[in-house]
Amino acid sequence: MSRFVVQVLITPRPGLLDPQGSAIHHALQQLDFPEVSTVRAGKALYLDVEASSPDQAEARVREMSKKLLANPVTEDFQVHVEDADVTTAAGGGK
Amino acid sequence: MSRFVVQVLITPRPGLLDPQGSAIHHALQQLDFPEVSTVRAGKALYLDVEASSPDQAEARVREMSKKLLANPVTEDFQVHVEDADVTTAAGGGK
Amino acid sequence: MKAAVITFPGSNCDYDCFHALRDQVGADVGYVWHREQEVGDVDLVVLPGGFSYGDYLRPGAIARFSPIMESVVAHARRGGAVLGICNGFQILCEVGLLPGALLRNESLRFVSRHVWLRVENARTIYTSRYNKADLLRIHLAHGDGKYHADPETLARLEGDDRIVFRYVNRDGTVGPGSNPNGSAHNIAGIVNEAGNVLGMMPHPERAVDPVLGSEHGLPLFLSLSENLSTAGAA
Amino acid sequence: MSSLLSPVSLPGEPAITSQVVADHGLSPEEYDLVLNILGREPSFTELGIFSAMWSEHCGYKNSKRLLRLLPTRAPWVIQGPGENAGVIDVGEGYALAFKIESHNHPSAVEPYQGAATGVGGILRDIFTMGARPIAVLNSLRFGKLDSPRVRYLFSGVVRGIGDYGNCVGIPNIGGEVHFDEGYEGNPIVNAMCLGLMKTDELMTAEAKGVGNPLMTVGARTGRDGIHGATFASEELSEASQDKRPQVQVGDPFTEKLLLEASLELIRSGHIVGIQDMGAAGLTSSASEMAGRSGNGIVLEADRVPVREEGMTPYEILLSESQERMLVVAEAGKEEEVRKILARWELEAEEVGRVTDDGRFRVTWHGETVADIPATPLTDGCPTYEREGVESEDVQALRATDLTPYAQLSGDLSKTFQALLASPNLASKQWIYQQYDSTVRTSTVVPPGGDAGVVRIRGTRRAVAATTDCNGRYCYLDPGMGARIAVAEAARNLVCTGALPTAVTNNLNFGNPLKPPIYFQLREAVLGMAEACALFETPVTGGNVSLFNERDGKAIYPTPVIGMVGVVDDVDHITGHGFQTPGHQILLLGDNGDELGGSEYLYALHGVVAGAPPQVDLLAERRLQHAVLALVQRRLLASAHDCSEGGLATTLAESAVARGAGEGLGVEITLRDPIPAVPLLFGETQGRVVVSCTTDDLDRVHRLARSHGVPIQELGSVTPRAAGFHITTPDAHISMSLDDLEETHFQSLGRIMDRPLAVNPETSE
Ligand SMILES: Nc1ncnc2c1ncn2[C@@H]1O[C@H](COP(=O)(O)OP(=O)(O)O)[C@@H](O)[C@H]1O
Ligand SMILES: [Mg+2]
Repeated sequence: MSRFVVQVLITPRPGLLDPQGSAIHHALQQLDFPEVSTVRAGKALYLDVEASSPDQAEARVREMSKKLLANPVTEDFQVHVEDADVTTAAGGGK
Repeated sequence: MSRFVVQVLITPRPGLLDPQGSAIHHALQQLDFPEVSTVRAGKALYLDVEASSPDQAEARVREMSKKLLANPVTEDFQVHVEDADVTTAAGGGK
Repeated sequence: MKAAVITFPGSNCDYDCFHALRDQVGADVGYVWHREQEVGDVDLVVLPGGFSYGDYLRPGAIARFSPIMESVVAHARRGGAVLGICNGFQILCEVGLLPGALLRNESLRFVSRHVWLRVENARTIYTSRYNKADLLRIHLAHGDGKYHADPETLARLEGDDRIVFRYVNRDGTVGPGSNPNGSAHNIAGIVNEAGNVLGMMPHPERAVDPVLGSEHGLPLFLSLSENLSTAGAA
Repeated sequence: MSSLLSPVSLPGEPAITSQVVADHGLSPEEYDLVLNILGREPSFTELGIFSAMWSEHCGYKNSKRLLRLLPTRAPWVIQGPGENAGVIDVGEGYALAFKIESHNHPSAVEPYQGAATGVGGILRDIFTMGARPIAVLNSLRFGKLDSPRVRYLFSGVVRGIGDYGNCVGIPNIGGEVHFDEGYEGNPIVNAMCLGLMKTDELMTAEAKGVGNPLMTVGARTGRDGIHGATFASEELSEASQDKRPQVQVGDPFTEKLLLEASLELIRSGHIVGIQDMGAAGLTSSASEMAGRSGNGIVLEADRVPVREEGMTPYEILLSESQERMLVVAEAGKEEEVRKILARWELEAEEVGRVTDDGRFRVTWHGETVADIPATPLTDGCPTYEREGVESEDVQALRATDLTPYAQLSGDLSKTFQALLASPNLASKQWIYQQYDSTVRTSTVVPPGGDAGVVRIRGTRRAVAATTDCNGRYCYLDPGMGARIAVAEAARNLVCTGALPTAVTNNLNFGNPLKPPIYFQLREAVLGMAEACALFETPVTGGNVSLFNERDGKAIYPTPVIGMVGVVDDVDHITGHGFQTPGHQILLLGDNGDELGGSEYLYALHGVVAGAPPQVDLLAERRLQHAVLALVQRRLLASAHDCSEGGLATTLAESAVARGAGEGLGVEITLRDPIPAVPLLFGETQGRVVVSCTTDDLDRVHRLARSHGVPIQELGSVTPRAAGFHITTPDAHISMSLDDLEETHFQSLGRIMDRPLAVNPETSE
């Protein structure tokens, strides 16, 4: 068994209203960042997972995402197995 | 000028308590995913940006992040320039 | 006392602050829309509670860039009084007039109930009508009220007596059950170094009339009116 | 010119087959009616329009005939049923708009967004009348909380209601919630809103003034909730999952801007009509505005601002995207209207105009895609009187012999504590502490009392509101259950010092095509009509939510009563909690030997059986007058109506009302020759527990008797340390205040703080 850091990216389903994204977009316009045409706001989760292989880690986290992490009615999710160091940088650890 | 999709990952500063992450972790334990040892919860933003080059896109979005998107007191951020198709999958669009 | 209540899109306690100031302490008060450039010649600027820009991204993060904020910051730097309540407190931290940040409540739930506050510093322009250690029963209502700052900042706040209100139990003690949102050091309200900018999460404007169940917030507005009217204007 | 040609389906739109008609929820007979009205085959867009307007949700097919039986008139009624909300005169130049609305189906699919958008919709119904929302309430039903799925639904709904109302800044002043298998899989989410205006500020939703422009205001139109109205009129089943419309996402921030902008528009005099785009979106708002005025409307669907590419007129007309309004402006004032909206950072687009031909016409890039006579569309929906027969199982349940359950067994104090811990009786503070209840600084009685009370700033007056319904009573006897719901609501109001004034209601039922369900619907409406007439509380509006079934199992019949009342003087407002040791505790009304349908039977024996308590409406009326007279003479320290959980529970609620750590003791002796269990826990109606000083005792007795209301002394309020004691001829209950408070205040939270709440879509 070894330890993996798995990233789950959760985004509102395409077509669903994303008020948060629109508000951020609006604010960026006000702040003179006219080059931004759309903003979508989602969640990023980082899980430290024990697994026998990257594939197993990914499979398990997909299960978790289906069951709990993402709301199938309103959200899509993507799972990426990263190597530990990367995400510690991104804020892993207690 | 061409169009880039830029991903901004915002995570709570290491050392900062992350009640949301702990709550998710706790729930995963209950659902029998004992292999998870930590969960960190952050935000993922996707920006459609006009820029002359990937580097320029990244530089501008870093500026936006410093100024607005992340709170320096409590959050770290990472900026990745992605290629359009990837993120449309991740929920790009109006 | 002349006062300006700033209305951001999504503010919803502007009306309450207006009435507390006008009806309870007879202040000469007006609303100022966030798009305006000037707070004008006033003694007090109030950043009211609510959900400016829906609290999207982070509470106060977007409002802090509203056109009016430059003038609010200038007013503060001139030593003018700025009172930020709830969302107003969050905006003050985002704009850097107060240190630290307000994070999601520890419970991860919105909390709306009466809490007990202990007056820690009765020597500010906001609290001169109170006595140190007075206990106040005041309503709070927020989802992001957990005060956070780095250890150095917290030490400075403690050392310089800048923690004005602390959450306590009914008996005035800090202890289990006294902290409604997980705030560091049970902090409910702080002032800046100069003491002219106060940020607090609970709502004193909701405790100014017996019919509302508490008058414990009234002295805060009376203190201001007393201390600021003498300061010239109106 | 092109509009003279008869409407066409667009390339890519399906041909109208009997299957397509059926998918649109229209019966063959109804479709024939459509053919008659049009004198030709409908275009695809027209079919969508009829399907939405003639759905149960918009057309009230199965309920209209019954609703006509409700009393709707009184001198103080300014606006009865038919508008976005009812309006009554509350004195001193003020009018109160109020209405209740259901969002059951959306909440079953996505609890957070479903409940949130439910609040958004009811707020818009109120402020489009010209009234500023001053309070919200909510009436909720869920299955048992043992199930993680139910906890997921419940916590999501509460968060959704809270986040939306808190953000817009409208205080929550009350509501109700019940947990019972009867609602497994079919949660009930009803939201009620009260709004205040000057009587002359009333606005209606009519398309007046031929030539006036129609403008859409607020959010852009997406593919959200297409066919939501039809969807809300069908049973949930695996099959309906794929037919499921895209979830509507609420944006309370935009709603707040829309609220301020709409009130400013109405005051400005630049507009003649305004309506929320609710169920069936642009279709219902436009055609109803046309229908009400007798005028016609032409819509240029291609001019409606959209959020997604490639939207068809069919989708644009049926979209239920939130935070949108349809406004009829004064011709020539378009610019002023735009200016006001721009200040609130909102979009407005001119999308059509009022015509004189009485037709509802829709064009798409110049081509006519719909051309329908407005009145037949809005009022021509066929209405049905179905066959109603009571189910024999229910008759049997009602006849159940309850004597075995009435026997005393074990330590009665423990039994009582277990009863108090039931989530149906325990404090609901876990819920309402997630709702801002004091914003707008006018809340006098927040959630937790018998009814919520909000003052009218600048006057001595206040308005009170409550929602009530016991679905278990209604299941066992719909007529009696509905009468009790009205009686309890009125009792809750008078206890706070308000005169019951008017009613809005939400009829939540199963599939009315089934005779036992139609029986429930009919009996409930008849019962409500009788009680409302007798109490002089006319019904000024409401909402009907049918087909609340999952895989053939219907919810308990749940006719939720939302009642409002007027307080003449804020000084009269009385709480439900005991105030001071030494005060006397009295009972107005008589105890009874009725255990049927009680929480005691359900919580401790898992039984829903027997006849519900029998309510004597005339006795209730006398009781209401007596309580109000006592309160208005300031003779009472507290008044609390006796409902679920019976007399013992009511006494406990009054004892702990001041909050954990501040409760007071009580010493009670009951002498009625009634077995302890029904005496303590039975839910006999027409009772109110009051307290007063010994000095006032005689006056209280005299006043009660002069109203012909039975009154007896139960005991007195004692110091906290003395504890909580009730003695009956054959039993005794004793508890410490600490235990009482822990049980009352913590029980619901303890269940909900179990972290695990799993997504209904993916659990098990
Ligand atoms: N869903 C809810 N939202 C807000 N307040 C609620 C809710 N459910 C119950 N309450 C409040 O809890 C108190 C007790 O509710 P209930 O037992 O129905 O009172 P009653 O039996 O007097 O009608 C009331 O003040 C009610 O307003
Ligand atoms: Mg009730």
